[in-house]
Amino acid sequence: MTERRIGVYVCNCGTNIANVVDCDAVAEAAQSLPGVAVSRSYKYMCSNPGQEMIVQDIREEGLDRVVVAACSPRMHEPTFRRAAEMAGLNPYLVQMANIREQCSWVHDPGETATDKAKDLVRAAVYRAACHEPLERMAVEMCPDTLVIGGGIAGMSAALELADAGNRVYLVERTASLGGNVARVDLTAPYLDSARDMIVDRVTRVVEHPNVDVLLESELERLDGFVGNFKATLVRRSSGEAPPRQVVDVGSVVVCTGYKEFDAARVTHFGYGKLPDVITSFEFEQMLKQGRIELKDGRLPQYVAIVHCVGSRSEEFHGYCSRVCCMTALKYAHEVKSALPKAYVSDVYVDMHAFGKGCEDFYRRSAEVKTLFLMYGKGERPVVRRADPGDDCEMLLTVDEQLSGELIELPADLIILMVGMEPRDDAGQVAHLVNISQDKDGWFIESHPKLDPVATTTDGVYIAGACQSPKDIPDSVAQARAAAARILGKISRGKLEIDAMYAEVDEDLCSGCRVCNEICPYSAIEFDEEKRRSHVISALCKACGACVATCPSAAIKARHFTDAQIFAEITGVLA
Amino acid sequence: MSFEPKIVSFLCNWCSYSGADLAGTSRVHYKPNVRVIRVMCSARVDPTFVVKALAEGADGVLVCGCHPGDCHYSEGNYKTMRRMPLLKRMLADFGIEEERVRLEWVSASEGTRFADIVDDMTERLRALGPSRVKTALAYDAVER
Amino acid sequence: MAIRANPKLIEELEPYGAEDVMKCYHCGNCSAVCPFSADPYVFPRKPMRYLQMGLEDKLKGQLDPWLCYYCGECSDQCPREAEPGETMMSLRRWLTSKYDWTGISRLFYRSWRWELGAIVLVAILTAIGFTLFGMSQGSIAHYDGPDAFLPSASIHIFDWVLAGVLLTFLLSNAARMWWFTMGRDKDLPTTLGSYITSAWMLPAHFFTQVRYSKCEHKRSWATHLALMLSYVTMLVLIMFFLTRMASGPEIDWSVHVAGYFATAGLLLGTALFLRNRVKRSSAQYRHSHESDWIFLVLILIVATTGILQHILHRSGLDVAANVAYIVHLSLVVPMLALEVPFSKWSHLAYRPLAMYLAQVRATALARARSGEATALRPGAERTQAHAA
Amino acid sequence: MAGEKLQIALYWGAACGGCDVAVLDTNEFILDVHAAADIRLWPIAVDGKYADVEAMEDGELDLALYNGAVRNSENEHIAKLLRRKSKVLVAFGSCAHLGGIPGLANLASRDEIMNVAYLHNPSIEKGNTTLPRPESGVNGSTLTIPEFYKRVYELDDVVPVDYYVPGCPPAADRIKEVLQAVVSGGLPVPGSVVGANETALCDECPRTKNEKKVKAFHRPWQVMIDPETCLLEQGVLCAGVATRGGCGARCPSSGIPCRGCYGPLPGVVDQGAKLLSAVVSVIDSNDAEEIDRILDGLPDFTGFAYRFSAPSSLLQRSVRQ
Repeated sequence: MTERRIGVYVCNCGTNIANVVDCDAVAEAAQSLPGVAVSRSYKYMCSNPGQEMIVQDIREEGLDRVVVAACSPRMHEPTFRRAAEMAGLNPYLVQMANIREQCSWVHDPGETATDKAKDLVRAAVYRAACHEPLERMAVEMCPDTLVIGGGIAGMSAALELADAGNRVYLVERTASLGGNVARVDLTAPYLDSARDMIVDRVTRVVEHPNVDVLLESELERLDGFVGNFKATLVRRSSGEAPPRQVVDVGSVVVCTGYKEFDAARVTHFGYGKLPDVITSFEFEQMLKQGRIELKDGRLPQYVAIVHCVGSRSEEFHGYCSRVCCMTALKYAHEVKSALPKAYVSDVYVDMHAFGKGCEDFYRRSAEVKTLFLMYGKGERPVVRRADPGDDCEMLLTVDEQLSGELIELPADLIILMVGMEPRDDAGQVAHLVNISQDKDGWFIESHPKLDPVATTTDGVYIAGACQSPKDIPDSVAQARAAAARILGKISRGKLEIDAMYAEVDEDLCSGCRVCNEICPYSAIEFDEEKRRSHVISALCKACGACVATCPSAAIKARHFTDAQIFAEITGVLA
Repeated sequence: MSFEPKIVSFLCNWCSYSGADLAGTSRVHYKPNVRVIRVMCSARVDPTFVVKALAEGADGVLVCGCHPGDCHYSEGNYKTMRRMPLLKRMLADFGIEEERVRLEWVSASEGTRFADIVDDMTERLRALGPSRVKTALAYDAVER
Repeated sequence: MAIRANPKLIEELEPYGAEDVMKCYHCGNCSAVCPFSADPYVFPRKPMRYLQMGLEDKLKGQLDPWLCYYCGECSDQCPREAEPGETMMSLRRWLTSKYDWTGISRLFYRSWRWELGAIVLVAILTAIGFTLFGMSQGSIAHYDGPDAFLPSASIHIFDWVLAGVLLTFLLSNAARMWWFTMGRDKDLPTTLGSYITSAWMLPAHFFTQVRYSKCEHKRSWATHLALMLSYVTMLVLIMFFLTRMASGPEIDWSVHVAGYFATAGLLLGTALFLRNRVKRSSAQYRHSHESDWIFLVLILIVATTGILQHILHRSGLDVAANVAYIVHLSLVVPMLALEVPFSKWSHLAYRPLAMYLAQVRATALARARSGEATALRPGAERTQAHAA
Repeated sequence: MAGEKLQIALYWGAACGGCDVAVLDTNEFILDVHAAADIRLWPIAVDGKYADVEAMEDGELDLALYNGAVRNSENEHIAKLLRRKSKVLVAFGSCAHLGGIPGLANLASRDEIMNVAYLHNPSIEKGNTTLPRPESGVNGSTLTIPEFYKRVYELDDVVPVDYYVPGCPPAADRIKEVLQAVVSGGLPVPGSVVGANETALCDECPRTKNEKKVKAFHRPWQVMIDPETCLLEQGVLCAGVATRGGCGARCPSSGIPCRGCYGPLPGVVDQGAKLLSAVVSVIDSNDAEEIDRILDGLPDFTGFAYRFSAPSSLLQRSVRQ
């Protein structure tokens, strides 16, 4: 091996790293490592001057490998790869050492942290010496898109894409479009009609020449990779041999929404036992029918709305379902306008009124004399039947936090604001399209702040409440953002896919076929004639399972080769 | 000075490495004894890596992947789950203590869990003392 | 044991002026800015909460509204325009009606027509009564002397009888106040000793309104105090020196000088308050209940007719002076008979009483907690409010 | 030295003798060898003494085939001697190449071995506690025997080795090829493994291979082995996937799973670890307990995986105390 010329750059990240790790000492130690030609410490490597420094060194010092000791590669690896590319160096010749997230931010200042940083830099230098230049693959981008779910998010994404002239397959499991929004009467905080909103969308989607609406259908299988998926769609409604069709799509938008929390899981509200304890969706139904009444047909005098049913509790879901607070206020308004003489109580844990117009809506709800009662998180308001002499049907016992009093609240109608939870089959959907779920079952976005519509699988996007509880504007915004991302890709026509994939050295392969079963993407094919296995690189997602398994060391994980990892092991332990 | 074990940790890119990054962004402190090597999936962790790390002086090897069922590559972690028990049996035959090799599931949201695991493992290895492998092999090379 | 909430109570309070209380979302700013809010009397937030939830019994037992002088700072600071100051004011009105066992107070506060009607009725009856009485006693041509139309000795007797009746009402209501706030609370370890040792607070607060002086606006306190002292001076003059006041036509400087000062105080005080209320100059004047107007206007015209009568008498226009006297009396009587026990006037008694009872109560509570009663120690208010 | 006969030596270290027999298994080819070469040392077949070798010039020998591991001081001494005297030193057979079967002793300590062999063996006379010692006094003089090392080494642990011929024993045909290459000067670059394939045994194994999924492992005698299909697919532990071919798949062809004697494939640093990775990958279970149960069907997996390569593996020996 000819002598490498490796450049090492130790980022101070302002004081984020430098306050804990002696960056100059790390750079100095790196200087003496084999093949290191340049070693510098600098305030902000990711800044323009920082990147410029790398570019200049590559050009002037003839560097052939670059090691940046800075933040997590998940943060800035693309940045430094681009810098290398600008200087004409293959981007895969860059290696990062994570001395911020996994060193300076988690350790106390001093020698130990500096020693660890030195170890990590040494490992990166050893590894970088083993790096090979890699070329990315260019593939065609199919302009058609599969949208899963015909709710407000799915329809919004579909329209955005179709309006731009692209074909969209909109798959909806039920017999009608509209999703959960179609079950709602008015919307908070402006009290617009949800029906008007939905009807307009549905009409446009159905009549759109570029949208294929497939009702009572599901995605059965998704093969392929970004730009080149093959989706098997199946129509469930028709009997034994459901018709299948396979469509080519370039992108997938998952908009499968949510389901409401099952109020029967909470026993202390008497749901299912007391006739006039109903869920928010049952109340929406009542509102849509235009009459708020008790089961026996009388009008309620006292209406109690209970927040956070299934949400923000250790017992059920720890998260906030986000829309219930404003929906509850909407109910207060709707009850007051339908029954001006009714007394509305709003029993909440916290009032979350963070959306546009929501704080004002909350104020207006107070002005219509809604009685707000606060119960403690983890407390359980209990509902019981009222006594014969009472002027109400039920009594709700609340340990009221703002007064410190244990009170009994009269109620004739109790509305439980049931939270959102992932659909039962969210796990299957995640598996089908290969995306992840968080601990609650919501789909995980690529980055919680900077990339909230993409997923860890290229070409698969998420929008709406399948990602986390969301209101209508947020769902629509996310759907259209996903569409914008896809349109961007479509407009470029070709896609570059990562140069990281596994490849089989057929000279070393014995055709033992141990790897065949290992690949979750069926990317490994066995050639019966040659009696050799090989990897279809476009299908490979570079997990490296086959590489670790191959007893002949015949499969190479590009950019994660045995040699590179061995070098890293040696590096951290040297 | 007390013995400070060196732990080599293989973390899968999607869950555990992100989890370790989250420990960082959340400033959850843990013992500085761990050295992380990023792999795309815990299934990439060839038993050879573990053995090599031990042979080159690691006092412990920590392999972390996504929780079963949550693998970014849908079932990579199951492969790891099959590999590690047999590897541990094998290492026991080479006289390497059970505690030195550990497989844990750490999701991208479990920064604190990662920190706890590192702290716990560090404590256990401190109690166990240094690994004899590297010194034994160095000794064998000169002393028959 | 759970207390029954009553969402309807707020509707009952609305006629008393508590119109905005439901807007409150309990940020607690009001209690934080109030110079008097300190453990165990944290207000206005807590009474507002009780009111929102309709905890009538709790409210009835509260002294807190009386501890407020309505400086208006809380209403100024309220982010929700829930008018905590006005809510406290409304609660005082409501409490007044609760203390009053006759139900008249409730009637007046809920309907200004009733109040005004009652005043007019009593005025007419008084006018008729005194005219008939005067005609039976002497001649309208004589203001004083043996032939006096309304001999001061008789009026004096009438005054004392009226005072006796009023006092009976007021004391019985005050007793009810004590019962609601102190007496019925069996768990409160009050001692006779603490009632005695704190008794100085009654006259102290009555005559100085020292707590009001702790409020931000010193002028309000000064005006309020001046008006009150003028009124009391006039009361003393009438109750004890009526004969000398009515003698003449020479001016008896030994009594009249005090009368002039008191009259000036009454005129100036009511004029100032009326001006503030008309102009809604600050928070405490923004909301004026009908009872507030009636109260001020009544004092103003009583004072004016008093002056008129005095001038006419000194000018030797006895007939005119007698007519003015009748008019004066026909306003004084409803003012005293209706306002003192049943309406706004009563706060003259309830507030110092509340201060006193609050001290006794705080001492008892502190004993219960084996701590020291500090809540109402003079000068402790600011520091405590800040510490809270 | 064109036209002159090759000067060769064959030696056995810690070995069973099978490698020597394997040389003889080349049958009549051995006569060609004899015709082309002078066999200067071959303790099993030719009358040559250590002293004769010591008397040689350095580099006098053209080729030395060393079979057997290095277990004692004699093995090491001769290995060094042959290295000095020989132009080309070949680690011949699994033991010299990787440590071989004697190398399994590295999973135990010297004391354990001595205990079993000399103190607690059923054939030991009761009360006899004699242990071999490098030096013992007999009738006033000192008797020496080689020192038994603490562990087993493969040949290249003690001397630089030019070529490796794997196999336990190396297949006769491959021995022929190697010797012919020596004669013809067709040897590859020093350090290479010769007489073996670059691909795994499976490549030459006649059994058909499919995708592999097993729920249980079996010892060969526990099941009726299908003669046509891959043994691993049948749940019979076979080291073939992780072992160089070159033997002609002798074992699997006769219904016996490969035992791994040809050692790791090029690019593999630890045969046992790689075999482990391959073997577990055929387990068809995602349940930790079931996996554990299935693994119970692999008794002494370490002994199997490192049957021939423990001393040359990354861990080399047990560090148990």
